[in-house]
Amino acid sequence: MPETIIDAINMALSEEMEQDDRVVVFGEDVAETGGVFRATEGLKDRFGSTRVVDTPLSEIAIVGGAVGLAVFGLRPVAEIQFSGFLPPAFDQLVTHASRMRWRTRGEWSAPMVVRTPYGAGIRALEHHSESLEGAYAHVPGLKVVIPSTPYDTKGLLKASIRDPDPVLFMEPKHVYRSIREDVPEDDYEVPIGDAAVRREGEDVTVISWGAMMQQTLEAVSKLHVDAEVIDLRTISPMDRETIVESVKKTGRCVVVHEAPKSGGWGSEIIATINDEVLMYLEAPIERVTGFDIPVPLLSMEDYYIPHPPRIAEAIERVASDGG
Amino acid sequence: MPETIIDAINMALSEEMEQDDRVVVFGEDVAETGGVFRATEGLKDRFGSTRVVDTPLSEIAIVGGAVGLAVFGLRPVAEIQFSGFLPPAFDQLVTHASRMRWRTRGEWSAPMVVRTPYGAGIRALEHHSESLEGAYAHVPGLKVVIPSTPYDTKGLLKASIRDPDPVLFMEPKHVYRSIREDVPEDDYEVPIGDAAVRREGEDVTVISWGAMMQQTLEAVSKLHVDAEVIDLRTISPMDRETIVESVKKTGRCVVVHEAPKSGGWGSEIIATINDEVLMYLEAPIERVTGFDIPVPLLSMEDYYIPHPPRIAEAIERVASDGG
Amino acid sequence: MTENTTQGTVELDAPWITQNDLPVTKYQIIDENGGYDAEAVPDLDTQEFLDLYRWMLVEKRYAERMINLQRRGEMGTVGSSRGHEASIVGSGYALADDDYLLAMGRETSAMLMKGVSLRDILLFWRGIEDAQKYLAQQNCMIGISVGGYLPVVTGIGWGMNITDTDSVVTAHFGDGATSTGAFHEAVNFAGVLNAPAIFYCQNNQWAISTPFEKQTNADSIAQRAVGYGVHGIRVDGNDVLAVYHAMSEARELARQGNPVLFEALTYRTEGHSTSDDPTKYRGSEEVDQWKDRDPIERYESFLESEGLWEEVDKQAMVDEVDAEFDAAIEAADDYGPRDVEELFAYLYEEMPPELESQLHELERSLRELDDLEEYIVRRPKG
Amino acid sequence: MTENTTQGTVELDAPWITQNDLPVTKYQIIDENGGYDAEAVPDLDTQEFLDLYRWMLVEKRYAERMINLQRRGEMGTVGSSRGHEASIVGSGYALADDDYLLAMGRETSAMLMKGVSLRDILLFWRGIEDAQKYLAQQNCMIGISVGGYLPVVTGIGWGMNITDTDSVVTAHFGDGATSTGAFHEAVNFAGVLNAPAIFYCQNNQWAISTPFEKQTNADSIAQRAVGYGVHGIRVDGNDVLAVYHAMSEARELARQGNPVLFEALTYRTEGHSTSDDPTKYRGSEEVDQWKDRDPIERYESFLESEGLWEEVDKQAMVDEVDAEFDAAIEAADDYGPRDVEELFAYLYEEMPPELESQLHELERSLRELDDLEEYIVRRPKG
Ligand SMILES: Cc1ncc(C[n+]2csc(CCOP(=O)(O)OP(=O)(O)O)c2C)c(N)n1
Ligand SMILES: Cc1ncc(C[n+]2csc(CCOP(=O)(O)OP(=O)(O)O)c2C)c(N)n1
Ligand SMILES: [Mg+2]
Ligand SMILES: [Mg+2]
Repeated sequence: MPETIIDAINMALSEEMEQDDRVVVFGEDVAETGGVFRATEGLKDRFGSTRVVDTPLSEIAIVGGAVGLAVFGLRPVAEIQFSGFLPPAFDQLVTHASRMRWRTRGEWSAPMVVRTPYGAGIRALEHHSESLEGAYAHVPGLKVVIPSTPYDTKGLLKASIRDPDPVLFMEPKHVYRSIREDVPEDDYEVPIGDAAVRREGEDVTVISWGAMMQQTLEAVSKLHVDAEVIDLRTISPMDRETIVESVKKTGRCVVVHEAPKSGGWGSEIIATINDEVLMYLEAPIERVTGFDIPVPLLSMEDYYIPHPPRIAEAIERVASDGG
Repeated sequence: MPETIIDAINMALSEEMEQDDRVVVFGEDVAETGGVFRATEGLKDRFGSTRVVDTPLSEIAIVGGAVGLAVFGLRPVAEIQFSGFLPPAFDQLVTHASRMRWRTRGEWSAPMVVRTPYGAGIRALEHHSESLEGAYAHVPGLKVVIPSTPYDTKGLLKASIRDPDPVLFMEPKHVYRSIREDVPEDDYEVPIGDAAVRREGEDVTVISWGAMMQQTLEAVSKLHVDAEVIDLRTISPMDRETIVESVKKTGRCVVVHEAPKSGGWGSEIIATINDEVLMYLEAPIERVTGFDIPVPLLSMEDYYIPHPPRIAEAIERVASDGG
Repeated sequence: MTENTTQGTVELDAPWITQNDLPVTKYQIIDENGGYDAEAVPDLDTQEFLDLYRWMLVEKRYAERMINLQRRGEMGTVGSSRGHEASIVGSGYALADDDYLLAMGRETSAMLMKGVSLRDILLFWRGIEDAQKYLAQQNCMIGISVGGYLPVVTGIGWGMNITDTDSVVTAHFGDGATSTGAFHEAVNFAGVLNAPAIFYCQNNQWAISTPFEKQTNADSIAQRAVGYGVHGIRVDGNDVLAVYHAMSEARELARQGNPVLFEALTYRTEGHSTSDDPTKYRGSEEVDQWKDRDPIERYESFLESEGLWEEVDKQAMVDEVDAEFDAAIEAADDYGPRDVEELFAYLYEEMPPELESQLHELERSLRELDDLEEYIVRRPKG
Repeated sequence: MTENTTQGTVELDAPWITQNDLPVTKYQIIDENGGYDAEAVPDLDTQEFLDLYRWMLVEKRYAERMINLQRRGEMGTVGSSRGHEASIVGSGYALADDDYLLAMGRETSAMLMKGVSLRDILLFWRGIEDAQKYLAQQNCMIGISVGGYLPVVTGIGWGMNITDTDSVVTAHFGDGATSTGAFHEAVNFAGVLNAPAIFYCQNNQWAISTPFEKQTNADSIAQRAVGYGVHGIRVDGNDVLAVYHAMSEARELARQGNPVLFEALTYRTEGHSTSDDPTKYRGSEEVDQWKDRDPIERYESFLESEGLWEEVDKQAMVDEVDAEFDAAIEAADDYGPRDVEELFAYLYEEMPPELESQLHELERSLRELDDLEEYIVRRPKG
């Protein structure tokens, strides 16, 4: 059976641990149980408990510990159990991970990965459903990567582990097991900073990432609009070129993300288009996003998520807007 | 002599403490010394050490403690000594302050103010110069206010203390003492959520806030462009109407802020203009901002700050852009 | 304090402090075999002794029935409190009406004692936002992010001091929470403030799959109290009388301005939640050993020795509790109707214009987009 | 452990733990009057005893001269280490070349011992980014956000364990830092990991204007060690021999996998920094008392008793140190030239396109906008 995103994470971690004994994996419940989503299953048995470590419930120490390991020459891959539990460690990202190389003029650096499942849709409790990539991507020095497919997940995670700089790797947990595709056993990377064009088209550019790609592609598949669909894959540094080239062609754009609208990364995409190709625009860009509220609890979370009908409507509106 | 922003903070705090004995002021070094910038000078002598409290060096407990006080019916005004030391408490803002009312459906709430000096230009050490308002303003439920003048500082701080919801009050420390104007002793509020038009004009809309207002006004004063200058004052919730009306008139816009460009609040302003008045735009909006790097240390921080010549150049370019 | 010691191969002259310098005993009234010193038994009347028993049955039946509901698909993921009955009930029973209780989710009966209804607990686990409104009305809150609400607890205690309110606030949390920075800042600041706060740790030996020995190298949580200059205690958390009595003292200490770090030693005999398989990380001997120390059975033997057992018609009590549970489920099933407006209405006291337009946009799309309902309403609910 | 105690008006039966249950003594070799037990003196040779003295003079002259530079406007705000000489020198002298030292800024001589040059310390305080490059080359870093770098220290120690590296890492920090959540998580995790980490707290009684009694209700920082299951000690931080000896033991303990929480009790006799006026928050008696306990004078009397003082030509030593300082200032003044590219070049190993275009935009504006220079170059530099 083809692989899931969870499988792909596991493959990437195993392969990197196999090839590079500097790679260490740790976090809450990652070793004995293989993680609450089983992404690290089997790693402890295979690589031993020096390299696969269950930590105390200490997000600050997990992220700060990763910085220290990286400074000391290791290649830490830390897991934060849900992205809603990353804010306690925000300071470690802002104050140390993102600026260790800068602070020491290249003498020390922080090649580290913080993996964390993000987003709504799994019927979990409060704080288990948020998408805060926009806030993290605003921090200079931090790379933010969000895959949407099993193939990309493996290649991007490998690239992130090998990246000389800190990467926040946000995983679309809603589609952890619902998308399957063949993930080669080969050693390949998907480069950080490159968006993918998932579908070529002439009428509208639709940009999304992570769990919303699925919804976006579903919306597009039902429309008679010839949409070009871009999967951003890396939020920061962003592949401005792919966006700009596409909008030059289509003159129209819709951005889809799960995070709250105001100050979300969608606004940076719009600003980029404004900077570079404003005069190509034939209609205002639309954002289909979460709302400026906390993600509702499990009974009503689906009202929050940008589902295909909302996306489809926006694409149609933008495609037909006379400007 | 007319008052400074520091004076205005002190006046607002004294008056509110005088009128409402639920108001308590605390933070590191605020009581005995009156704070490293002397903003709370004299308050302890006047209101006693139950209501003006020096805390341990515990940013998490300062912000979390404020939430608890607010839940219990008090009106806490916490100081974080420099905004670079707010990230350790990010979780308290995201997870508790911003959603206490939402979580309890109005039964509890968090009417609290976190005051903190932000921005570069005072020749301080690492982490003393950052502007991260964009990340905080992206958090639903948090209001973010940034005054630029003594008069507004007093009125906005009073409004923030009386506001039923949590306000992050970021103070432009670079101009703490360099701008003076008469601050009335009257009890007045400057409403949260209202931008101010500092100068009316027909050619270009220039939007800024905080310490950058000064630079912006200086730039405008030297130009022959008839610029309309908007002081945003409240970052979130943003006064979209004032922006939209102005751009409708001018068709051109420049945004000036100190924070890094990518993902900064400037992008949300551009996205708003795109949403509402794109077709009025005669030229791309320009952003004159800090760069996507940490603020340089004191010897080179001025290379980072958007100084009037950079602002002026952008305004001229936008004003004369044929589209 | 050790002098001229060796540690491994290191010879030491300096007076190193280790945790051996601070003996920590476990406070107990009823021992594992049901024996007890009559002198030590708290001064409760018959009704109160029976109350404690009934509440433990409530907690147990609640846990069993929640798991059943979850298995039938009528409930999202739920955690079980099996094993913690004495620790939850003994601590809750010592609280007064006006006290605040900020919990981590495993403290159902303690919240019920404070006036929360069972229906609202069910609403909580079904992810119905109103639940925490009703909890808050009874001075309760559940904080899902582990440890993060402890500074809020300190703040509430601080507020009680400022306003001269004669109540206490307790934070209930697990051993895992004690490794968070928030725990540290909260307890330390409470110490400085002399806040009437009780930090009540149910040390059930596990944080999901992480055993206490990997949570910290310290032998107990209670010993941390010295590091904050607060009162600390380690109590047998499976002995409801010891918990109740120590908690009553804790409450008095707190009222007098002495914050307390309370460690109740207990054990989670089932999985962390219905999505957890504990056999992955712990052996059955350990679990069986703790099942032998079942808090309810231990208390039953106490009641027998005291001649109170004959007052208990256990089956009738269980039936009564089950009937309450049935009623609560029915009430929870009937809860509603609900509206998307509530998702927006409570973020601020007054809705900002942008939020209002987002709400209208959502309402419009629900009205106008026929297939949107498919995605929202027809998806299975937790 | 107390039994049947009373606290205020509260009668207590349960075995409450308070900090009185853990006596913490202050380790000292040379007492305040210069007396000492010859047996306790560490086994150093004459040169080493003199080295300690010389380093303390370096630290003292450094502090004095920095303040002078600052007053003359040739330096930004600086902090003074006056009073901390024994604590800084004794701890630094026990470290080996490969050890890591993550400091808070008051530890100049300890960093110099690790090979950092005085020039680079001056560059640091002048806000010249390259300074931390040279520090890092000697395994040193200064972390300005208080406490936040302690988890990084734990990580470095963890890395030493994983790679079987026979070194230790120390975090130097103040009493204020011990109230941060980062401190707690770092020390606790180090305990679990058996990391070769020394958490070295210079408890100088003040965090800017906040006295130790308001920082925590605990009587010492050392007593927190029990709460983490690590080794703890409280040392007279004005006694260079006690600090050195205990730090040497700490280093051995750490190498054997026993992390250490080390509290050196000392005092900052001047302001927190050149922008601080300490008379606002503390009386002169307190300060005078501590000036009487001056670590350098105390050590001088030890050297006299040992007959080593005659080996010291103090004025020559001071002159030598001053000459070094003069040379360092000259080198710092000459440092450069610098370029805006360095502000962008070191954020990532490879500069992303957007950052590159921002750099080019800055370079262009510097070239093309005549008056920009006014705003940048001509503004007074710290
Ligand atoms: C800050 C944070 N990190 C991680 C989690 C995920 N999580 C939920 S419960 C739990 C373990 C809690 O253990 P403990 O505090 O001992 O409480 P117990 O479940 O044993 O009662 C974890 C890691 C969380 N909710 N919050
Ligand atoms: C996280 C953080 N909060 C606040 C500050 C501002 N600040 C700088 S030094 C200091 C006091 C530090 O006291 P302590 O840790 O005792 O060290 P000392 O200066 O006494 O050596 C404060 C509050 C900071 N640098 N970092
Ligand atoms: Mg537990
Ligand atoms: Mg200090």
